Amino acid sequence: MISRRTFLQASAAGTVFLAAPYIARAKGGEVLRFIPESDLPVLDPVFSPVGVAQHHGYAVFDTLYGMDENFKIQPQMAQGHEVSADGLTWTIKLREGLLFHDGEPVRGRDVVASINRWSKGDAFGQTLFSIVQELSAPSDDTIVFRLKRPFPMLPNALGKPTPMLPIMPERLALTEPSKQVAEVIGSGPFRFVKNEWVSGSRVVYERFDRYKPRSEAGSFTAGRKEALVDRVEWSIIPDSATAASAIMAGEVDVWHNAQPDFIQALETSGTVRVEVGKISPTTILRFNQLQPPFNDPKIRQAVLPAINQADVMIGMRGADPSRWVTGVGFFHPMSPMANSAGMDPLKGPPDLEKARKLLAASSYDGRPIVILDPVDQAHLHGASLVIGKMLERIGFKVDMQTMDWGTLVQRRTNKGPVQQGGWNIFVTGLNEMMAFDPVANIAIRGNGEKAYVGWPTSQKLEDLRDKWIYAPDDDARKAVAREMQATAFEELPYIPLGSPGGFVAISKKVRGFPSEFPRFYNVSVS
Amino acid sequence: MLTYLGRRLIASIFVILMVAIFVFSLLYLTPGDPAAIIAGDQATPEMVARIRQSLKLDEPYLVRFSDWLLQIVQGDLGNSIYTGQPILQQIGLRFGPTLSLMVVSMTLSTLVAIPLGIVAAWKQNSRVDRGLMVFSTLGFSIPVFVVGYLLAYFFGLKLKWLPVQGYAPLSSGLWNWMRHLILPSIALGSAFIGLLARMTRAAMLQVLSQDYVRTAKAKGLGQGEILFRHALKNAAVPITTVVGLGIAGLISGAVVTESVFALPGLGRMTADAILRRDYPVIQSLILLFSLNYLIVNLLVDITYTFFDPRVRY
Amino acid sequence: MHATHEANAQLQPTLSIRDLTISFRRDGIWTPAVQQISFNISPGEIVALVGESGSGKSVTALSIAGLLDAKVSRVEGEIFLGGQSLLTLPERRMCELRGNKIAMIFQEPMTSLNPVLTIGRQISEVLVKHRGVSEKEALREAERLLEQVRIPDARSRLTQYPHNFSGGMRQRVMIAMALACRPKLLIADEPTTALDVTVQAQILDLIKDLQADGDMAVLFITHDMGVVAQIADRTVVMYRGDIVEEGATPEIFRAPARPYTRALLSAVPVLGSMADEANPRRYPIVDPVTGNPQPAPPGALTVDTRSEPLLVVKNLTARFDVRTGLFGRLSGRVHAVEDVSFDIKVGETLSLVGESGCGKSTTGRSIMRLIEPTAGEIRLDGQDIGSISGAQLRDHRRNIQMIFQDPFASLNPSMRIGSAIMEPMIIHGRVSRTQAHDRAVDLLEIVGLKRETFNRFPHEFSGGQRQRICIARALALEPKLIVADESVSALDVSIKAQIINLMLELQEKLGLAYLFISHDMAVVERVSHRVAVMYLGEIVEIGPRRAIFSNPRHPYTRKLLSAVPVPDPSVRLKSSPQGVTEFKSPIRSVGYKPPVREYVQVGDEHYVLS
Amino acid sequence: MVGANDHLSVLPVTETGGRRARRTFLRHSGAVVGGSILFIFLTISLLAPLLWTSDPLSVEPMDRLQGMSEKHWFGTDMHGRDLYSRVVYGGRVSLLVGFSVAFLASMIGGLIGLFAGFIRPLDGPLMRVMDGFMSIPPIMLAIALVALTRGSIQNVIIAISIAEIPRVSRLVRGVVLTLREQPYIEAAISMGAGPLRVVFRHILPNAIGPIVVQATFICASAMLAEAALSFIGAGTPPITPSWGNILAEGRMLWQIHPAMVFLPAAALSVTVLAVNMLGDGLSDIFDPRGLGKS
Repeated sequence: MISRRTFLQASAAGTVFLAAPYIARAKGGEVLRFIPESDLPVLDPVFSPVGVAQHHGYAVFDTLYGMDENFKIQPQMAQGHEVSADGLTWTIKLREGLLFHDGEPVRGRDVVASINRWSKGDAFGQTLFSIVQELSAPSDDTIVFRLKRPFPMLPNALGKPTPMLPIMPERLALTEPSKQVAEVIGSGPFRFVKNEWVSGSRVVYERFDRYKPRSEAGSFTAGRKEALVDRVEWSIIPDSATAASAIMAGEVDVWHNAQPDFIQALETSGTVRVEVGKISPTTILRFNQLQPPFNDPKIRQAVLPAINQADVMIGMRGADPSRWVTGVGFFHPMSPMANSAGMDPLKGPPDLEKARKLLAASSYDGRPIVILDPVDQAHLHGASLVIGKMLERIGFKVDMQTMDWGTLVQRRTNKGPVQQGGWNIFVTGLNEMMAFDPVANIAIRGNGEKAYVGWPTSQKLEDLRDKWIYAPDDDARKAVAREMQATAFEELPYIPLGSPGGFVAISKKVRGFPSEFPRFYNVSVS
Repeated sequence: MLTYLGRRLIASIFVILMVAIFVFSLLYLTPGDPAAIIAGDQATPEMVARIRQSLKLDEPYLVRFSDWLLQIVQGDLGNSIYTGQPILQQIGLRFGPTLSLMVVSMTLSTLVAIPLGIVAAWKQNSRVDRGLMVFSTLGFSIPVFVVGYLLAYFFGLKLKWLPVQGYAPLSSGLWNWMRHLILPSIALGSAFIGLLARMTRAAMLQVLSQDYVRTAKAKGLGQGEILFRHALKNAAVPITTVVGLGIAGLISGAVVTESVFALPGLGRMTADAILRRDYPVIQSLILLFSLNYLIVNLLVDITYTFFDPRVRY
Repeated sequence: MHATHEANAQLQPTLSIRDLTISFRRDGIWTPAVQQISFNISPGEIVALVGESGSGKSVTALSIAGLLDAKVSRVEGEIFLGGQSLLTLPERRMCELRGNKIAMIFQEPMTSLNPVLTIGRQISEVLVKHRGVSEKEALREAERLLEQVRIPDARSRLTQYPHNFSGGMRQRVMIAMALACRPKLLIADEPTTALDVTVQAQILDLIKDLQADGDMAVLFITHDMGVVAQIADRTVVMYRGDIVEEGATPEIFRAPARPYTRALLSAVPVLGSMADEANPRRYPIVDPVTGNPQPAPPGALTVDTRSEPLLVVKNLTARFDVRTGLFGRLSGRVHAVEDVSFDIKVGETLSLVGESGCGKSTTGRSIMRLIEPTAGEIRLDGQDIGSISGAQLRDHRRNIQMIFQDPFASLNPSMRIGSAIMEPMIIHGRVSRTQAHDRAVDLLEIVGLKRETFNRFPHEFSGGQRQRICIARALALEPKLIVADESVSALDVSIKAQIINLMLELQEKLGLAYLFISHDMAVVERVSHRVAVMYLGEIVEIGPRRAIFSNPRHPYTRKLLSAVPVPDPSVRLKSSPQGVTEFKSPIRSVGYKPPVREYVQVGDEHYVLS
Repeated sequence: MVGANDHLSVLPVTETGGRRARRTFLRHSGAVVGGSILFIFLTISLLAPLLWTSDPLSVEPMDRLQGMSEKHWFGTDMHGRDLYSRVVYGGRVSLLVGFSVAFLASMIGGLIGLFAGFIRPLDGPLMRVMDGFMSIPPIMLAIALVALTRGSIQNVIIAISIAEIPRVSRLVRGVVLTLREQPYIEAAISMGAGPLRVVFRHILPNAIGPIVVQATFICASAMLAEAALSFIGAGTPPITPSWGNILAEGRMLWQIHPAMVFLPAAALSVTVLAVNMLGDGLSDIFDPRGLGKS
């Protein structure tokens, strides 16, 4: 029946539950105990762009370039780079003494293989590689890009935070992107402890002693990245009430993306402080632009004046204004690209009268519009309810279809009409870094059927995106961004609904833990 | 005995096969696309398609079913779609908490429920009897997770006697292991105690009305001897049957309890797998639970021979 | 043995009961079951407490041993055991007496022993409790007790469980358990009622022998006057909670003073009383209040000898497979009925008589096709009913109906008795609903019940009344033959007489034929034209009732007749020499070929198995 | 004619079956208490619109998570909906789920049990199928069915019923097997009654007792199952309130806003307790042998 080998493996695994995964606890030394926002199913940040995979990635993998607090790209594993006069050849030299967790030194061909693997899946990578002539590693510590046309944003592509470009040994980087890498071997400050990993429950990292941090001061994903604690233990606690009790009882040190309603209870407990993340996700209202009525821009325009970002934010996070940010355009307020172009309809109170008039004048024939409402995602469910009520107020007939997130993610890929399971509107969130620039923001694209679900088509937006990429300097890029936002407010690929704050509950014993985009280096536990 | 085991084995194989077909077809016919979930919210359509293709999700029903069945027979449960890890190894790691929870809550509830039932039967229709029965029905009527939260709040957070959540394996010290299981076991056991107490009472009442109990009284035996030497042994068969049937119910409770107390057990793993459409994991776990149910009930049937000499296989 | 106990009479009585009153609480109201009864038992004396169900005899016995549930019962008056008042004793002291000074044996041997404890354990625990001996010693004593009650190879039986013992054997174990501590008083509550007549005789002998050794007093509760005559020195007759008569057993039987006693004695079928009667004859009914007897009309000839026999059964065989092993391999067969042949004429009653397990019920159920016979031919009124099936069989069922033993379970509890009687007519759809209704009302009156009870439920009737309803239901389709399977054995003596009279009357008026199945020889003598005696699935002797009863030729028939207790104290059977007869089971190996049997004719239509 | 002078044993003719049942029911205090509490909750749910309730679905983000107030007697939930109205309307769904599961499971389970008990060759395979269903933990089966089909009340009812059917069929089969051996069934057969008539006219009426008793216990456990399903996130859609999903939705906040959890929990627990006590009462009347309690 069961082959002997697997049987032994199973029984071995069976006995393991008695011993191994939890032995480490006895070893002592500072331990940082962390509750992630969700389970970590995927250990390969290239395979899946989901948030937790990126946070895991930054603990275990190092990157060629990093981004500092002012969103400037700084060299990290790279010593520096020289660009040829015609801007077509980039030579990047690596710092010496970089080692992988398996003790092997980091060589040029590892970096080349890692970049190649990343480029197939990442939007910015694909744009970069459309003009790359050749990428080679002439020696162990240098790699050379030969481009078809100048690409000033090259370091930005290699250094942007999400989805990150993890540098891993060549033997792993050769796995094709649609499969997860078999082993988690990086050159970052922490080492992933595989035999203590219990998927859906525990993830454990240990300090990688032979990691060489940079000398400059640490800033976001740039500069010095030093592991100040011996171990980091993620324990996945699906139930927020239990998570809140755990951190208040001191059984856990950090709770990322804490449930906002607990803030008051957490603060009164005296052992925990709660910080609001400055870089927070952006909630958006996404239209299905292949199906009536929202394939008609006039009807999309009719919705815009009725939007009151404050109402949606209250529906998601409650009335306390410190928990969210409004007046959010197509670029996050913290992003250098943020500007006020086309923002007038979102300023001040909503103009329901104007919206009704615009709708009456439009070709809307009164058919019910289907809103996909994910009930198991409390914050998105709250926003959907507010949007539904608002649309009804201005004259739309609304059919709220409730489902769990798994079903929504599948239903929204249906391009068909509403009768065959199609949809019209759904509310979702662009994660922290996505609304920072036109390349990271997949929702602002206008490339029709190939775009993110909703499939808006707008050649103007596509051209502006290329213009932004190849813009020579920051000022040029800011000008293009202003023009892009103005166009977006006309085309309305989506309507930004505000930016709900991300919260992190941190035990008072912990110092240096970032308030957004969790990173475990430069953090100490007293 | 061997012939009986043989016959039960054949019947169990048929049951397991039927469960396999049922679960596989159920998952095959339903909406929800795991690839889309894995790719995450912001994935582009090609990324989803790529993952979908790599997981062979588009092949016809019979092909996938026979592949899977073949794998099962060789003991390879395949890999989880979501995490890519071998399922057998995953089960190995998360087997401990559920087994510990079941064992502790089962012993706890039997140690409480059976004496409760006996006393209630002994003092039938007295205030004690009615009180015990209302108490046990109460335990039966409150949702498990409400009991869980209350226990965690008072004994964990406020009094700090016991940890609020988490699991420590046996290897990290018996008390450390036990400490993490007391509250979840009480929460999970609360539902089962009510049922088992009521069934024990009914079984004991039935036995106490038999002629041989009257004969025992006529021999001058005291209440204790009658209850425990004569009556309980006869009531043992119906009581163990309820324990056997209770296992399936307990596993259900375990799903909720493991969520409330963050125990990394198979119950929570199954619930997550279902919500994430992780087909291979769902199939393997439900098969595992069915196998467990059949084995437990086989053991229960075998214990009948210890209690009742008339039962011969 | 009598001399000694007279002498003891003047001494202090072992048990004396004065003004004992017992009442029960139901839904808050107390109803008396026993009113102010008094009687004594002296050492070495056997007193019979006799009466019908509801007379309070069992309740009295239970109150003496203090086994009544205190919550629902109230016992007033005084009970003295050798001068010590029992009712005032606290429960703890009472426990010390039970099983030690007072011992009890009960009616149902099959359920009175704990199925999950060994016999040795159940006997020794009394000794350990009351004599404080060690477990080992108690077991040795238990072995001696088993030998004393004549159970073969006692040592090996100690470790066995009750289900390995037959009914008779279990009753012997109960007696051994009761006598373990040499009690001063033994209360026997209908100990032999559930046993076959041959086994009953052996148990009664055993009780008499054991009692004769010491000066143990015995209170023997029964409803069978034959048993009373065999065993009791003095008799106390109870009726509805009162003692109507008390006295030495011979006087009671010779000259019953009170009318109820006379009514009771007249309803008891005395073996041999029909010796000079040609046809079955009804019982003389004595009015229990006035006491004047109502003579029974002479037995009319109902048998239609001229026409073809109504039912012909040839070589009927019924065997049940015994399967064990993984795939249910055949490991043996129960030969319940082996090559049985007989026939019944119109208006005739043939009785099948024999001990339990002899195959008489299986024969009856095979003819009714409730079970499928293995072989044999069954013809009713010329038509083969042995092999037809489905709708044809269901249609034929009109001609042959059945009455069952347990009146309480043979009526659908959720159906009013009116519709129960109409049910057969509706099933066959011969008549309209109103016609069925009227016929059902007539049938109610025919069987002696008032028409107003038409819409009542079965649980509102007594055993006797329910059996009448079953008879009415059986008559609904005007059957030609009725199979009566132990139809009166669950009834009290007086009710039994009335049901028998009803059946005989119906035979006279409607020309019914009966296949009367019973283990009670006296009743069989009363009702049958011809009798067939069965043993281990075969008819050992068949012939006219007078021939079988006056000169039985087969040894088993003789043994059966001799074991029947004669309700006449002067005719006391000497104790049967064979001692213990263990019941042989009809299970045979797979290949077993039953020997071909020859019947020898010994008289007019009187055959005996050679 | 033979006079009906068997006065020796004529029992006083007591009241009919119906009155006897009602008398024992009234005497059984547990059943009376249980029955009346259930009746109260039933009327509250039915008369919900008249009991000063507002629209339980109206979302008011502004007054989110408020405590007890004049406008909101029980305060509001995290989407600002009136909690009092939701708890009152919630009874409708919970009781609907409870009773319909009890009905569905008893009907289907009953039929399966009847056929398995009465038709010998069908017994083996049918019972193996039931074993199969019974071996799958009820909540897993329900989660799988609900999460994989669109979440709706009907799907929840079907899912929980499928999980309960094996229990009923096992019980009914047991009852039929014991009733089959009763003489009055053999009497019916010997009268010429066909199998269908025997089953539906003679066996079923006497099996109703244990089935009804079991149905009450299933109704109770179905309501709890619905709450557990909502807790896992696969229960009835939270748009239409039920005690289960109000409880599940509010569970995170119970330390901050206990009303959100304890009011629906109290309502659910008291009703389930009432149904169980009613079940005990019915069991003493219809089913003295306690068959329905499995």
